[in-house]
Formats: sequence, structure tokens, C-alpha cells
Amino acid sequence: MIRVLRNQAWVLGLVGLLFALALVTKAIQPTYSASGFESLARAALPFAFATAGMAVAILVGGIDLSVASMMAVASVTAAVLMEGAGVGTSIGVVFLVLGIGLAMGAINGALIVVTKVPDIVVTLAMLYVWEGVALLILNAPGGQVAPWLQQLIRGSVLPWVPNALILAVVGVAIVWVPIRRSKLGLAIYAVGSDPLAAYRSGVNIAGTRIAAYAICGLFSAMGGLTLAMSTGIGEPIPGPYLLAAVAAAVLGGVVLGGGIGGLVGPLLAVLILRLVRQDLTLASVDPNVTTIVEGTIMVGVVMLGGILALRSRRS
Amino acid sequence: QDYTMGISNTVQGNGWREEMICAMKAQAADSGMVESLNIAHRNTDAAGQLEDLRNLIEAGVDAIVLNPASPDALNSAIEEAAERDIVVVAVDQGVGAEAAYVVSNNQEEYGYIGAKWLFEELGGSGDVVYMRGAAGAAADDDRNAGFQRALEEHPDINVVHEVFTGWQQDQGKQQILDFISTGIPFDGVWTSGIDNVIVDAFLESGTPLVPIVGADNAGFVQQLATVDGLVGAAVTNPGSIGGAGVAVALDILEGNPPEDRIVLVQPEIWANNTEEGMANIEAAQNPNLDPEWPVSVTIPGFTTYTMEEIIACNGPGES
Amino acid sequence: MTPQPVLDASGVAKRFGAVTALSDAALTVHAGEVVALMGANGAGKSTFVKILTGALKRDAGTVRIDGTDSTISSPAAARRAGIVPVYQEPALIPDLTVRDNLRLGDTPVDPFLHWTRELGIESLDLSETAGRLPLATLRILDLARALAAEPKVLMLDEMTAALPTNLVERVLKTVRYQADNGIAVIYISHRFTEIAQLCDRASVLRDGHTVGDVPIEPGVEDRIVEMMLGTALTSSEPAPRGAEARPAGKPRLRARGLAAGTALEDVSFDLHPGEVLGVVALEGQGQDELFDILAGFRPADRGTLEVDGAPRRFRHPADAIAAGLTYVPGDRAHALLAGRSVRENIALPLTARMGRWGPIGMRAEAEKVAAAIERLQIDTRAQGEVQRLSGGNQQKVTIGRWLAKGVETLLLFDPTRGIDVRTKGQIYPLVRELADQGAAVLFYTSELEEVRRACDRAVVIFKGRVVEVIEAAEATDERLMRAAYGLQTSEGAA
Amino acid sequence: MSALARIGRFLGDNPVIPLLILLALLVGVLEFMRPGILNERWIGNTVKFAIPLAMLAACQTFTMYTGGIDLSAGVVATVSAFVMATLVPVVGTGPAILLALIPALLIGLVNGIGVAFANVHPLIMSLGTGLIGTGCLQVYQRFVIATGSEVPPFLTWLGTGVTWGFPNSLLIFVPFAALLIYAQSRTGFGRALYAIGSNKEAARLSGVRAWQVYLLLYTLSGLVAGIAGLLYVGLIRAPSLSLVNPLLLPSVAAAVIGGTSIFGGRGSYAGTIVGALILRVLDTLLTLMRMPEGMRVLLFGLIILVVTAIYVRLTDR
Ligand SMILES: Nc1ncnc2c1ncn2[C@@H]1O[C@H](COP(=O)(O)OP(=O)(O)OP(=O)(O)O)[C@@H](O)[C@H]1O
Ligand SMILES: Nc1ncnc2c1ncn2[C@@H]1O[C@H](COP(=O)(O)OP(=O)(O)OP(=O)(O)O)[C@@H](O)[C@H]1O
Ligand SMILES: [Mg+2]
Ligand SMILES: [Mg+2]
Repeated sequence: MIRVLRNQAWVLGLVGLLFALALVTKAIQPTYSASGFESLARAALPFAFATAGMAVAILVGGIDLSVASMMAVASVTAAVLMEGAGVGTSIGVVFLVLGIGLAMGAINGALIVVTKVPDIVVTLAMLYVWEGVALLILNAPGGQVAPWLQQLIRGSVLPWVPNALILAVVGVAIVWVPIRRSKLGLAIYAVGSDPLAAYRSGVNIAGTRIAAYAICGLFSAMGGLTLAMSTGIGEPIPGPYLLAAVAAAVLGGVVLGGGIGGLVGPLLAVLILRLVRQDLTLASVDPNVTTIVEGTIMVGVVMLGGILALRSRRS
Repeated sequence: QDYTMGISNTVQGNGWREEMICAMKAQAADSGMVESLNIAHRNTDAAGQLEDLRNLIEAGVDAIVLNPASPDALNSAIEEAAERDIVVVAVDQGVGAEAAYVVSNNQEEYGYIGAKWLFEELGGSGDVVYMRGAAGAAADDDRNAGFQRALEEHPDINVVHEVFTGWQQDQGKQQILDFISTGIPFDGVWTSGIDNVIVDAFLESGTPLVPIVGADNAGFVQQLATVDGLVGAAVTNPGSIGGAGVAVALDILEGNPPEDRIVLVQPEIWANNTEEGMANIEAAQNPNLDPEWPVSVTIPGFTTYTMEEIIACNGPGES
Repeated sequence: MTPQPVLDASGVAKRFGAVTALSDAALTVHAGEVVALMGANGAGKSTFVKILTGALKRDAGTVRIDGTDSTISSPAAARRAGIVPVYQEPALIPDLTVRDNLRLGDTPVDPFLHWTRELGIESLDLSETAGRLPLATLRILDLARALAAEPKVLMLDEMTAALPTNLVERVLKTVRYQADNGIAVIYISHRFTEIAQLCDRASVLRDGHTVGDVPIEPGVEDRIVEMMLGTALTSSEPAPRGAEARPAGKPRLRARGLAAGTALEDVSFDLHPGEVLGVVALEGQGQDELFDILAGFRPADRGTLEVDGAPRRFRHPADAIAAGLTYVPGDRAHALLAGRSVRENIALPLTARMGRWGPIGMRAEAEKVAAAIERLQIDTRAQGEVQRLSGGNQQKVTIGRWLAKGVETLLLFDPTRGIDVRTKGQIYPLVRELADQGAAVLFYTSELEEVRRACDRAVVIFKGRVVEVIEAAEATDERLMRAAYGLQTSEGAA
Repeated sequence: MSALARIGRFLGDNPVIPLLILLALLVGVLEFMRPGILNERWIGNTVKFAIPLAMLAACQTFTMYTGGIDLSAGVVATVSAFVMATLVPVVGTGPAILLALIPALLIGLVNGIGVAFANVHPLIMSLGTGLIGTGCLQVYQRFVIATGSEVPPFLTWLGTGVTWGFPNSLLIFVPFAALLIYAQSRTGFGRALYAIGSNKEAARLSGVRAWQVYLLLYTLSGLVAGIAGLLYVGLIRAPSLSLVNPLLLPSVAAAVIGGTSIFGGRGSYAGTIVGALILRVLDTLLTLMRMPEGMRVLLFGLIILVVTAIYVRLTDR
């Protein structure tokens, strides 16, 4: 029990923080309602997937700077192929786009394995490559996402349980839970923690890394799809998801360098960051100050966490 | 009347957009009808703007004035706003949603008249450098349509270099220096608003000046007035359109909507080799203004604030 | 007809860039046999094991398993073929729990637990993160994991180097028993006592090629050493000094009632300049905490420490260093800059502290480093990155860096781990020489004979307390072991 | 040892040389595509633009030695450039430059404090302080809209000027680079950086007090970024609120292409300088090609990948 608390202390801290922020929100905006939460969930959706993908890449001991670019490829592909298509076709397109995401990620991973170039350099290069691909598919915002898909992320099944939130949780869980439970999941953590020891324990290092990046690509494709679902169109220019994803993953307790962390923390961190944004708008804070506040909160939370961790280690 | 008004903008740290925000604030303050402005102003994409718009709706504003990141991506939020009787005015660029009013600079025309002036200046034939904005941006796409229209009308004009500056000064300067270095001659430059650094590059490298088309940014306008041997034209693209948007939004709230849902502000062209153009340039010139700020700080007929008010950049309740 | 060997390798060669690690290595093992693989530091033993287990690709040579040419290309394939190693470096994934580590390598849990108990680890929490376990435990878990895989050929690369004597005994007994039941064992160690006790035969590597194969019988040691080194070893180890010969004055280090955490209860001792004081303890009796306190890694919960008569409390290793205390840790993974050069590693303490941030005297540094390398005979063929050195040479670097600095008080925590006979024979006189020059040395050792070979006297720690102080001349293995097991309770401290 | 192996070893020991060869290759391709471009003017321009990038990349390189990164460098450079340019009309050139470096030092110091005392990962720390810096700059600019701005002639001379064919900015950069290359390997401070990045525990054991190193490192990083910003505004002559921000990603790229590891303990500033030059040459190469923008961006990525892949092959021992 104590060990569970120790290992999950960071996640529990995030839950507490989220709860505190919820109270703040209610204080700022007494009329805050389910619809506010619903729009929060919708806004969090692409970030959630981008962060999940980034977290997996970091867990395996790397980093994927091309997350936002892969999202752009996914979003333009979806929007272009769905324009004027029927329900059946659009379902097909969804799976096609997920497959493309998987493939893009696998290509990233394979290039890392084959070229032996460090992860950060390969994915930095692929950031440009995938952005270029997105621009070649669509050189200006356009296309059209199937209306039923746009509808999918709106509204709530129950009050305070928005569809978007369900989609995020189910989307991440469906991919990650079985993997986490399987040998592949263990292998991802093992490779991230100590690749040499993992190799000597019989882990297929190359395969594991390719798989992890493929998962990252899959999550990115999901992120790109939800991006297209919320805007209704495809945008070739990558949005601000790269640094946000790294920040949320690290805030969520994933350790850069690999092997430590999970996906629950990062997802909570995404909600926290979005809620901060929402609170700042609701409180009508001067826009220049909002940037300062966002930065301060990011630094402050991690500093506080760091200091608390140091304290607890000492005692 | 004490309205609360929301502002949404998705590019931060760019002089044009900063002027737009200041114009919105100045107009809101000057009108005396706005109790508070709720401004969401950051670097983000269309999805981020959707988030901001919904947050503004949640905050319960009476009207939203936005500079849309994309013409079609924001429709869902705009319709949600309309359902809650929130007035929505898009400035600078249009949006597809029926519910919104649009007060826009005509970007296609912007591209067209500048290019047309340049091509005519070259006597209908010659080699030009085409320095665009950011790839994948809607405004760039519109301007390109205008540019291409002018190009079709002048079949003997040849584009020797086409490049995206990303609307970044440093990138534009580096690119033009590269073009100059290649030694391939060209007769004119069309820019999408990254203009004064282009003139600088010619001067620094000692290359003879060619006709240059830019925007009405303070830096470039000053160069048009003062740099010896520079022939050029500034196409107006007022950032103060934001102030016009606020004025229109207030009119609608007061029950006087404009006749058309779409109000296009037509660009003007000020060439420094015509008397009329030079007069405009001299009148607009303001050496104290941030060089990135467009000099057309007001839009007659829409905005009511003074030069001092927009420079002070204070919204309602601020001083 | 001799039975077919389980494993038969010959002509094996391996190069790393400019370094030839193996040129012509050969090895044959039969079922039921324990073969010692011997060789000086850097001779190529670990490289050989890595090749035989598929962790490295060989450049040349043949390897036959049960008479057929082997195609093993990865550790996983080796495991499937029944060839299971325990490498020189711990192989559990530090961030995974022990249970997940087992799952990762498809190790069955029950046999594993059986073996850990057999090897002397009484209570093991499977949900503990591997990285939090002490080094000795990790080594035992590596072995238990290997045994649970039911190997045909077991290869142990210096797995006893970091173990205290009692655990070594268990390991030797277990391995012998397994061999008697038909497993073939390849055993690497620099400790002749273990070889004599366990092995049937020794195969000797020198500079990457196999120079011979000798049966283990009484008196064979000198021959093996000669084969390993190419020359006979002439050692002139100084005798320990008796109590009367030692300086009596003020102690350099005076520890009183030191306590920390649950392991270290109450340790007091005096350490004089010119003295080498041994510390003997079984695994986990508080010696780690004691050295951590002395080295400034953690403060003591209770007790006092005086250096040259002045009370001290260290908040950071830099404080300890400033007080003249120099620490050579047991786990070299904690001491070395793996990716940096031998030179930088040795020079690190010279350049480390604030106030030394300015220009480095490159000449003087080069001289000091070269002197340390010379003195310890560090094999610098792969000096660009310390991680490319052989295990023993890495260990020498951790010692060498403090030689370059010059010492007043030296804290050695099992410094000869994985170091070959010749170098050991040089390190003991070196320690003595430092002491003669006025240094005070505290010397924890897991090899009991080192008490006699290097120390003047030894304190024995049991359950966090000093239970006995023994003069080196009287420190027989038996007496030390009895004390270490807490069997004798004459109150200790000096 | 075969000749090939010897060459391989030589390249492995001097990793800058293969990078230089790759750079020369790229220049060769450029000259082949646009004969005559390899003239004094183009080289001068390329160097001029590479220098501020290389300075900003110094911030990344040195923080990466310790396993860190400085994502606030772009913002810091922008802040000092903007503050300087807007202060010149008010207080004059000298004081403006000094005042402009204060926020740079401050942001660097805050980064250092967070990393040293609260154990915050530098990536998050500097991302956060970058945001804070941006916000403060936005607030600041509201007060100076009407004061106008001016880039002092001295900085313009440094940034854009050329003397006997050499860009004047070399006057600053050559000593700067020499100092850094000297410092990284031949001072205690430089060694401490590698030591911390290579094995923090071992560094501590040897008496390195990491907090002191972090404080100095990040403060210096801020200062260098600030100076790079001043140089850049001298070159571009258009102070804006986002002037140097676009150089952030390239500065990271220059460092990693040059062989520095973000996980610490490995790299060299000489490699970074060549990395910056490679990026600039690539920029030119692609600017001069007529092709759809998507293709251009795509090629940019691919070439970076190919170059580093070849580089890794060549230096692999
Ligand atoms: N990856 C590598 N790169 C370069 N050289 C290496 C590498 N691995 C081993 N070597 C070199 O090969 C030689 C043999 O090393 P090996 O580890 O096999 O020695 P060893 O006999 O196990 O020594 P020890 O008793 O010290 O463990 C050494 O000189 C070592 O530096
Ligand atoms: N790394 C170290 N290991 C052991 N003792 C050390 C170490 N560093 C310093 N000492 C000892 O600690 C004491 C104080 O160190 P300090 O560096 O001030 O002395 P120093 O060697 O005279 O150097 P300097 O006067 O040049 O600073 C000295 O007696 C020194 O020998
Ligand atoms: Mg070895
Ligand atoms: Mg001194």
C-alpha cells in the first residue's frame, strides 16, 4: 500500500491539483456548468492524444518531435478523403488514417533503429518531412470532415460526462491498456530504463522501439483526427502541440530518459493545463498576463513537486 | 450600456496583430459602451481558437470580435455563440458561418493591386521575385489568388523566385540576400508585408534598388519617403480593422446592424512615384511608430479613437 | 571415447575498432564440469562470454554446441539453447520491479524464489523496484534467474566479486551441486581460493588468446599465474604492523556512536595516520551507511565524527573531500563517467571543486594521469570512453583518480573487486605506502585474506555495531567469520 | 591496421572533420545547382546569419552537456533585442545595451535556480520561463509603442558590416567560439558540465556541487542568448516581439546535428558551429529551388536526416 502511494504520489498530487483548480473555477464563475466542462474536454482532446503519443516515445527512452506534424498529416488526409463522402467511406477513412499514423510512427522508429541517429535528430528531421507531406496533400486549410464525426465529439452522454472525455479515455485505453499488460509494454519500459540490460534479458530492442514509435504515431493520428473533427476541416500547418505534449508528459510524471511513468498522469496534466487556460479566460485576465500566469503555473507546479520530492527523500 | 465583449486572436508577437488588439481596446474604450474586454490573445491554431471562443461563450460575453485562424474551422463555435444571442464579428478575414458579420480587409484585392502596380511599373515585362507569407495560411492563399490574377493579365512577367517568408523578418532578409547572391538578375520584388528588411538588404549589399511592393508598415512607409532611389508602393492593410470590428459589433448590439453581413475594406495603394501616393505616404508617416505597425491606425467611417488613444493601447477601465 | 563436449569453441576473434579483444580463444566444457576461465584484467574473458551467449558477434572462429555449429545470435537465442550467463554487470532492469524483470525474461517465479532462498536471500519482495536493491542482492538475483532457466551451460562472469564471504560460500556450494547434477559451468573469478574450491579445470587467456588448459590441483596456482601473465609473479608484500609499531598520537578520524537508518546502530572507532584499518562485515550490516556518512553522502542520524580533533558534519561529498577524506566506492557504476575518457575520469577530483573552475594545467594533469595509469597498469587501449574498458580496468580508474589527487584519509570500499592477481599484488603495497607517508586508510573488504595482506587491524561489524577488533596477524578466516556472524561478543570499539 | 581503419579512427577521434566534409558536400551541390553562387558575398551572408544561430546554439550545447536544454534562449534573445532597441531613443546606446542584458541574466538565473534547487527538468523550467519572458515582453511593449525604436549603428555595423571580405560579427564570434571550445575541455567548469551530464552521482562523489554549476551555467546561457539577440537585431534591423523565436528549433538542431547528446556528457561546440553552417547552407539550397513549399520542407528534413546518418556512420568506431 505504501509502495503504491509512493509510486503513484505524483499522480495523486495531480488529482489533488485538478480538484483544487475545479474549486477555483467555480469560484471565478459561479455559473460554471456542464457545458463549460464539455468545451474543456473538447479542447483537451487533441492534446490528450498528442501527449499520450509523446509519453510512449519518452517511456521507450526517446522523444518524438514529429508528433504535431504527424497530427497535421492525419488531419489533412482525413479532411481530403472525407470531403463529400458517405458514412461508410468515412468510417473506412478513419481506419485508413489510423493505419497511416501507425505507419508514420513505425517509419520514425525504423529510421532511428536503422540509421543509429539519435531519436531527437531523426524525429526533428521527420518533423519537417511530415509537415512537408501535409502541405503536399493540402496547401491551404480545406477539405471537409464527415458531419457525423464532427457530431461525435460534441455533447455529453450524461451531464458532466462529455463525449469528448469518453473518446479520449477510451481511445487511449483501448490502445494502451492491452499493450501495457503485454510483454510489449514491459519491453517498452525495459528498453527505456536500460537498453543494454534489456537486450541481455532477451528483449528485441529494435522491434520494441519501432513498436513504441508506431504507437506514438497511432496516437498522433488519433489526435489529428480529433483535430479535424473539432474544426471540420484539415489544416496542413502543425498546431502548437509539440511543446505542449512534452510539457504535459513531463508534468504528468514521465521521466525524460525513459522507463518511468505512465499515461494517467500525462492525461491529468493535459486537463490541468486546459483548465488553467479556461480559468484565465473566465477570469478575463489581461492576455499578456495570461502568458505569464501559464508559464508561472507550469514552472511552479513542477518546482513544488520537485521540492516536495526532495523533502520526502530526505525524511 | 455596459457590454462585455470577447476578443479572440491567434497570433502573438506580430506588430500587425498587436495594432489590431490596441485598436480594439481603443475603440471599446472610446465608445463608452463597453464595460470590460475579455481578450484571448495567444499563439495557437484553429482548434485552439475554438477553445478560446467556447471559453468566451462560457464567460458570458455579449459579443465576440475575432480574427479567424481559418475561414471554415470555427463555424461550430460561432453557431453556438449565435444560439446564445452573442454577436460575432470576424475581422481581417472572412468566416463561413452565416451567423457572423465580417469586417474584412480584401486580401485578394491586396494581392492583386500590388502586383498590378509592380507589373505595370516594369512595363508589363520582366523578372520578379515573389515573397509570399506563410504556407498553408488562408490570407496567403487569398493574396496568392490576387497575385496570380495580375500575373495572368501580364503574360510577359516572369516569376524567377517564389518563396515563403513565413511572415518573418529574419527569414525574408536571408532569402533576398540569397537571391541577390545568385547573380540571377530580377527587376522587381513583391512582398507580403515583410518589406523594410528587403530594402535594407539591397542597401546593405550595395545592389541597385528595384521596384518593391510592401505593406503600409511604418518602417517601409518611412523608407518610401526617405530612401534615395527607392521606387515602391505600399498596399494598405490596416491592423486597425480590429477597431472597425468592435464598432460594428457595438452597432449590432445597439440594434443598427450594417446592411450587408460582409463589409469589405478595400486596400489602397500608395506609390511613391505618384503625387497622390506620395501625399498619402507623407501624411501617414510616423517615425515614432513601431516599424512593424501599419501606419493606417484609423479607419475613417468606422473608428472614432485618436492616434494617442490607440498608442496608449488602453481598454475600458484601464489607464 | 571421451563424451562429446556441451560447448566447444575455437579460434574465436573479436575486435573493437583498433582494440583486439580476442585473437584466438578456445574453450571446451563437458557436462558436469566446472571450468575456470582465467586471465588478467582486459584479457578478454567477458568478451568471450558475451560472444558465446550471443550478446556480441564474433569476427572469426567456430562455436559448437553438442557437436553442431551454433547459430546463436542473441542472448534470447542463447537462453533457448540452454546457454545462460550471469554477466559481469548487473542485468536486471533498474526501473522495473523484480516480478516484471522475471516476466520480461520468461523466468518462472517459483524456481526463482527457490534459488534465491537457496543462495541465502531469505526475504525478497518481488514488487520492489530492482534499482533500489543493493548490488550484492542484484548479483544473487541474476544467478537465481539464470538457475531458474534450467541451463545446460551456466557462465558466471565475476559474479562473486561484489559478494560478502558468506554469500560467496552459498554460491560456490550451489554451483558445485548443479555441476554434480550434470550442468556445465564456466566460471570467471580473480580469486584463487574460489577456483581451488570449485573448479575442475582452468583455461587461461592471455591478451586475447588461449594459452593453455590445466587441471586444478594443489600448487597449480603459480603455474596459472605464470600462464596469465607470461612471467612469474614476484611479490613483496609488507607485513602488517603490530600495535606497538603504530603511531599512538591523535587519531585522524574519530567516530563515536554513528547511527543511520535501520542498519547502522552504533559504530565507534579511531583511525590513525599511518594506519590501515580493515572493516569486515556480512552483507547489509551497516557498512554501506557507515561509508556513506564518512564520504558525505548522507548525514548520521546520531553520533559524532571528528577529523583531526575537530568535530565535522558533512552535508555534501565536497565537505568530506575538503576535510581530506577520499572515497573509493564499491559500485563503479556510481563512480565513473561512463562516456568520458580515462583521462577525464582520473582527473575529475582535481578539477571538480568550485574555485577550480578556471583553466586546467594540461601538462601537469597529463603527468599525474599518466603516473596513475602507470602505477595501476591500466589497460588504456580503449581510453576514449571508460565504458569500453574491461571491468577490472574500470575499477582501477576509480582508484587511480585518487592517486592523482593525493590523499590524507582514504576510504576504500572493496576496492579490489574484479581486479586480477597481479594488480592486487600492487594495490596492497600501494595502500601500505600511502599509509607510510602519513595517510589513514579505512579498508572495507569482502575478501577476508585482504585483512591479512593489507591491513593492520580490522573492526568487524555485525547488525550495525562493532563486535570485535582483531589484529591483522591474528585475523584468521575462521575468527573473522565467527565475529562477522556475531558468534563472539567481546565488546569492540577502540 | 588497414588504411581504412586508420581513417575511420581518425574521423572518430575528430568528429568535426566528417561534419566539415558534409558541409563541403552540401556547398558543392549548391554550386552545382547555381554555378557562381559560391562568391564572397554569399559566403559572407551565410556566415553572418550562421553566427547568431551558432551563439544561440551554444546555449543548447552547453546546457545539453549537463543533460539539460535551454528552450528560453529564443525568447531571451528576443527580449534583449527588443528592450535594447526601444531603450536606445530613451537612454542612449551603451546604457540600453547594458539594461537589455539584465532580463537575459535574470531569466537565466531563474532557470538555474529551478534546476539547481527544485530539481525541475530544464526542459520544463526553460519552457516556463520562456512563456513568462514572452508575457513580460508583451506587457513591456505596451509602454513603448510610441517611443519608437532604433538599432544603434554600432550593432548594425557588427551585424551587417563587412571588412576586407570578412563579416564584422566575426570580431565577436571568433573569440567567443575560441573561448567556449577552450572552456569546454580545458577548464574545471567545462569538465564539471560533462561530468554532471555523464553521471551526476559520480560528479557529486568527486566533490562537484551541482547547484553551483547549474546556477552559473544557466545564467551564462541567458547572457549568451541575450548577446546573440543583440547581434541578430543588428543584422536584421527590425526589432519585433518575436524576432529570434524562430531560431529556437534550429538552435537545438544545430547542436544535435553537431553531435551533442541531449542526454548529456557528450558533444563539442565545434560540431555545433558546423551544424549551424549546415543549416544555413540548407536554407539557401532550398530557397533557391523552385518547387512546392511542401516538397521544400520535406527535403529539408530528409537532408538533415541523411547528413546525420552519414555522419554517424563515419564516426562510428
Ligand atoms: N565495446 C568495446 N569497445 C572497445 N573496446 C572494448 C569494448 N569491450 C571490451 N573492449 C576491450 O576489450 C578488451 C577485453 O575486455 P574484456 O572485458 O573482455 O576483459 P576481461 O578479461 O573481462 O577483463 P576483466 O577481468 O577486467 O573483467 C579490453 O581491452 C577492453 O578495453
Ligand atoms: N579530492 C580530495 N581528496 C582528498 N583530499 C583532498 C581532496 N581535495 C583536497 N584535499 C585535501 O583537503 C585539504 C584542503 O583542500 P584544498 O584544495 O584547499 O588544498 P590544496 O590542495 O592546497 O589546494 P589549493 O590551495 O590549490 O586550493 C587539503 O589538505 C587537501 O590535501
Ligand atoms: Mg570482465
Ligand atoms: Mg589550499
